[in-house]
Amino acid sequence: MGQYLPIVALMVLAILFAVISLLASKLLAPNRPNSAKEAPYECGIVPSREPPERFPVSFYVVAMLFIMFDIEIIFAYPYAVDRQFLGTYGFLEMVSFSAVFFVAFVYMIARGALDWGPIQRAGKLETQESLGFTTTSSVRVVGSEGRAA
Amino acid sequence: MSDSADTVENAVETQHGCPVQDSLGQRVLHASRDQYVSVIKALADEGYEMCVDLTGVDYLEMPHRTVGFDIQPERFELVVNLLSLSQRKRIRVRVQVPADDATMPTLFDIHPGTEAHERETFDMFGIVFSGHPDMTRILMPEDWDGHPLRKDYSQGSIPVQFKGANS
Amino acid sequence: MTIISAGTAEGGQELLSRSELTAKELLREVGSVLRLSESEAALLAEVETEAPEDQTMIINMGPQHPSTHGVLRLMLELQGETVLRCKPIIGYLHTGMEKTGEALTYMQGGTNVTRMDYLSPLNNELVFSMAVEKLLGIDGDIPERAVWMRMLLSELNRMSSHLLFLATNGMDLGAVSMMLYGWREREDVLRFFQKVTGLRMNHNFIRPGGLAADLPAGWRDDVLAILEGLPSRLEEYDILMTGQPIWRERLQGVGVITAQEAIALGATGPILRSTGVAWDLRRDMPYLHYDKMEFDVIVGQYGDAYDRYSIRFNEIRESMRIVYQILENMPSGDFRIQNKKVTPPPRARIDESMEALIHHFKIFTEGFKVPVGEVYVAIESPRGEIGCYIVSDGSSNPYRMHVRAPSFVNIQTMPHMMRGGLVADAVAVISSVDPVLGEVDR
Amino acid sequence: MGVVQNIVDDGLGGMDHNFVTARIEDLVKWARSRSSWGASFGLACCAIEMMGTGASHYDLSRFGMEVFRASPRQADIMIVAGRVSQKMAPVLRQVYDQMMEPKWVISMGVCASSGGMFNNYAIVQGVDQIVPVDVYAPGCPPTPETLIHAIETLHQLIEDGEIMHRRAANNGGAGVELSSELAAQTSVTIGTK
Repeated sequence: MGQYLPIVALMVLAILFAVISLLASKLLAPNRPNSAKEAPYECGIVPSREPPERFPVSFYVVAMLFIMFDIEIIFAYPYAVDRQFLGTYGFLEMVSFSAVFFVAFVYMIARGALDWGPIQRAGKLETQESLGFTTTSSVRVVGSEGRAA
Repeated sequence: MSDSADTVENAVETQHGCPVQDSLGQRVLHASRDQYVSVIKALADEGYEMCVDLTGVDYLEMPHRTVGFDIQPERFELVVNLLSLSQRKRIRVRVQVPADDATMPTLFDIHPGTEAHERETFDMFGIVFSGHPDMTRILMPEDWDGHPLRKDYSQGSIPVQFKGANS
Repeated sequence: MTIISAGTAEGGQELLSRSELTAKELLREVGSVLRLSESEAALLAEVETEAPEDQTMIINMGPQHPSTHGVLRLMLELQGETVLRCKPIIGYLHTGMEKTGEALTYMQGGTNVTRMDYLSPLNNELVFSMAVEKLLGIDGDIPERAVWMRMLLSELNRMSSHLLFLATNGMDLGAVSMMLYGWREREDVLRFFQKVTGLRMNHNFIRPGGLAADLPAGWRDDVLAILEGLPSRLEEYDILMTGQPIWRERLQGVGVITAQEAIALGATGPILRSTGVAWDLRRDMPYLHYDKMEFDVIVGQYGDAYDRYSIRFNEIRESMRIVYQILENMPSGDFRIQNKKVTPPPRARIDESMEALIHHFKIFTEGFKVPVGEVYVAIESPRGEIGCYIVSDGSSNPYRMHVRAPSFVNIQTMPHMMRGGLVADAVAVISSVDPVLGEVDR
Repeated sequence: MGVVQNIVDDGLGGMDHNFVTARIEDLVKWARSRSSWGASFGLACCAIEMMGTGASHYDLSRFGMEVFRASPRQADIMIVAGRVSQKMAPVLRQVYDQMMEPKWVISMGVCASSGGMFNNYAIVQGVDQIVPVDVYAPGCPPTPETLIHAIETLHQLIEDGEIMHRRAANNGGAGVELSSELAAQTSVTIGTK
């Protein structure tokens, strides 16, 4: 029984901390609710139109990808704790487990789940015929670091 | 003496049909309201590619001013600044706008950059630009009444407490 | 008990839904520059097939936003993360400066004008003073030392403004440490300004007729101290930012504008130079003694945010070159014109001559009279061409004082640059345009 | 301020045993004053000086204002830095209302405090017509030292609790009554025209 004491102590401390912080803010902070506080923050503008419910589907796909890999990591923890005991069999098991996820990831990328970025228009502009120079100062062209030629 | 005055008179240089004035070394054109857009178009083709500035002036408190070239001075005046990048020259076009119907054609199709200047001139002086894509106020709140830069609009300053100061 | 209306809606000034717009306005908000008529039809077709009304979201990048460089309000129509339409709404800092300018005398006008572009106050005062001097007809005989001092101060002001651009550009794109470095350099320049003019900002030091005071003793080694310390630090920033692939990836290809579109929209300064047009008023229509200066005009090739960043970065080096040349041939002599109708007499003479006392009194109470006329003078401020149009009716107050603000026009290029980019690119575009809302709203 | 004062006076020697007890009100006030985050309400030239105060040379994080939170939900002090125009007034009030309690306002610069040199139709003559102001920082723009002095004054006001009694009296409002139906009627009626 004794070996579980630290876990129990940690549990109690966690609960205690959560309760105290909730109670403290309710007791100490002066609360004056008003309509503006409940309204969504729109950079200072009183929201006149209600926020749209429909969101493009690409957000949903990214959320799904995140959850998928999150679960995978959680399963890796118990393996990591006991690596010696599980030996090569365990290692091969884990590799196949993550390979299954990787296949799904490659499929997602192939279907273009992640490429909804901006339309990159980075062509070089046709050079403007330079106007005649009247004074001693010349023209220096900059901004070509790291660009395709 | 009189004929030399005439020679000076008809020797007045005109560009695109409107008299040219030399104001402190700067070239100023006096266009009338109906030749306004055609003059700006002609100047744009002639090399004045960029319209740098468009603003209004309210001459309510200078009623007996003379514009010269027998142009009838009106209350409002529109000043358009053009700049030629290739020839490194500037020119200013001044147009008289009568107070009763203060409407002017828009320059948006020739110089899209003037769209915001015209909205500001409408906001500050009340000169309406016909054909403008979005003729609304730009600086004052939407429900503001009056056009602040008109001379008959009070500066709206709160009188200063101590006596003797002219607020 | 004052009642204020809770409504912040601006009605017609806001971004309306597509159905309520005229075709021309829709094209303008979508960012097409109407002058290129042949591409108009193609663009019109592309606009129609875009997302139907209910899939897009109109959000506020409102007046109180960390990355809008002040109180600029952008209404964006987004489809997911991509910006379809954008409309800048300004006026949240409208201070009625042009109306106040008509109530102040020419002597006091500097205090009003210097608060317009609060990143380069000395350039505002310079353009206002040059306009008044041209009206007075004394712009030819300003003493040499005053002209050279004006150039020194406006170049140092350009350096401090571009240093702040580096700081905020870095912070907007995530390199928060650049904010601390950029400010470290800027503090050195501001301390020099405080020593010369007495204030860190809003100096009112360049006045019609010359300057308010002479340079303090030991100013030369202060300037040298600034100039010596800067190159090594600029190398640091080069490594921190230009050399970094993430930085280049965030800026290259973002906010592209071509030369025709920049000229059609009237954009000047780094935005125009980033498209390859080598147009710098200091070189093409020189004022003060810039025609004697040896400096390069920095030009870009791609017209995108990365070009504008490297243009401003290298313009600091050019300004340093100019300041070195100014240090070499700064003459001695008067720091303002001794024309008793325009500038107050030197302090010593007031004690001994009654006439000087009268002139001093008249200038400071009633201000000096300017002959009837109208004039437009333009100089190169860090953000582009800043122009001052003054109409005078012979009294000691300007009849109409209008300032052509570069940021006011540069903001109109934003809808065009943001089209098709992500919201994060919109932040990069705002910081590459580097608007100062004080001069936009005047 | 009780035990904490002994430590301040004679260092760790002042503590008789190895833990500190104090009234909860003192601890709360001490915590609030020592780590208050500013809401970046930068408007005009004062905003540049405010950024200068926050940057490396004047380093505002020495006083607990580590970072300028952009959203009012995470900010305690709203520094109104710059001139408030008529169009900006309702926005300022909205951001102030959306800030979490307890909240304080520093009116930075003369334009915010009294309209400054712009005594005209466009500028609200003093931000205290819109939000309750606790500390006024003079100057145009106030140098970073002045702003730090203003912030320290506010910290002192918070620490000795004087501010909370006054706040409780007029329930935190500036005697400004927010009416939503007025939006349709005439323009903003601040100050006399």
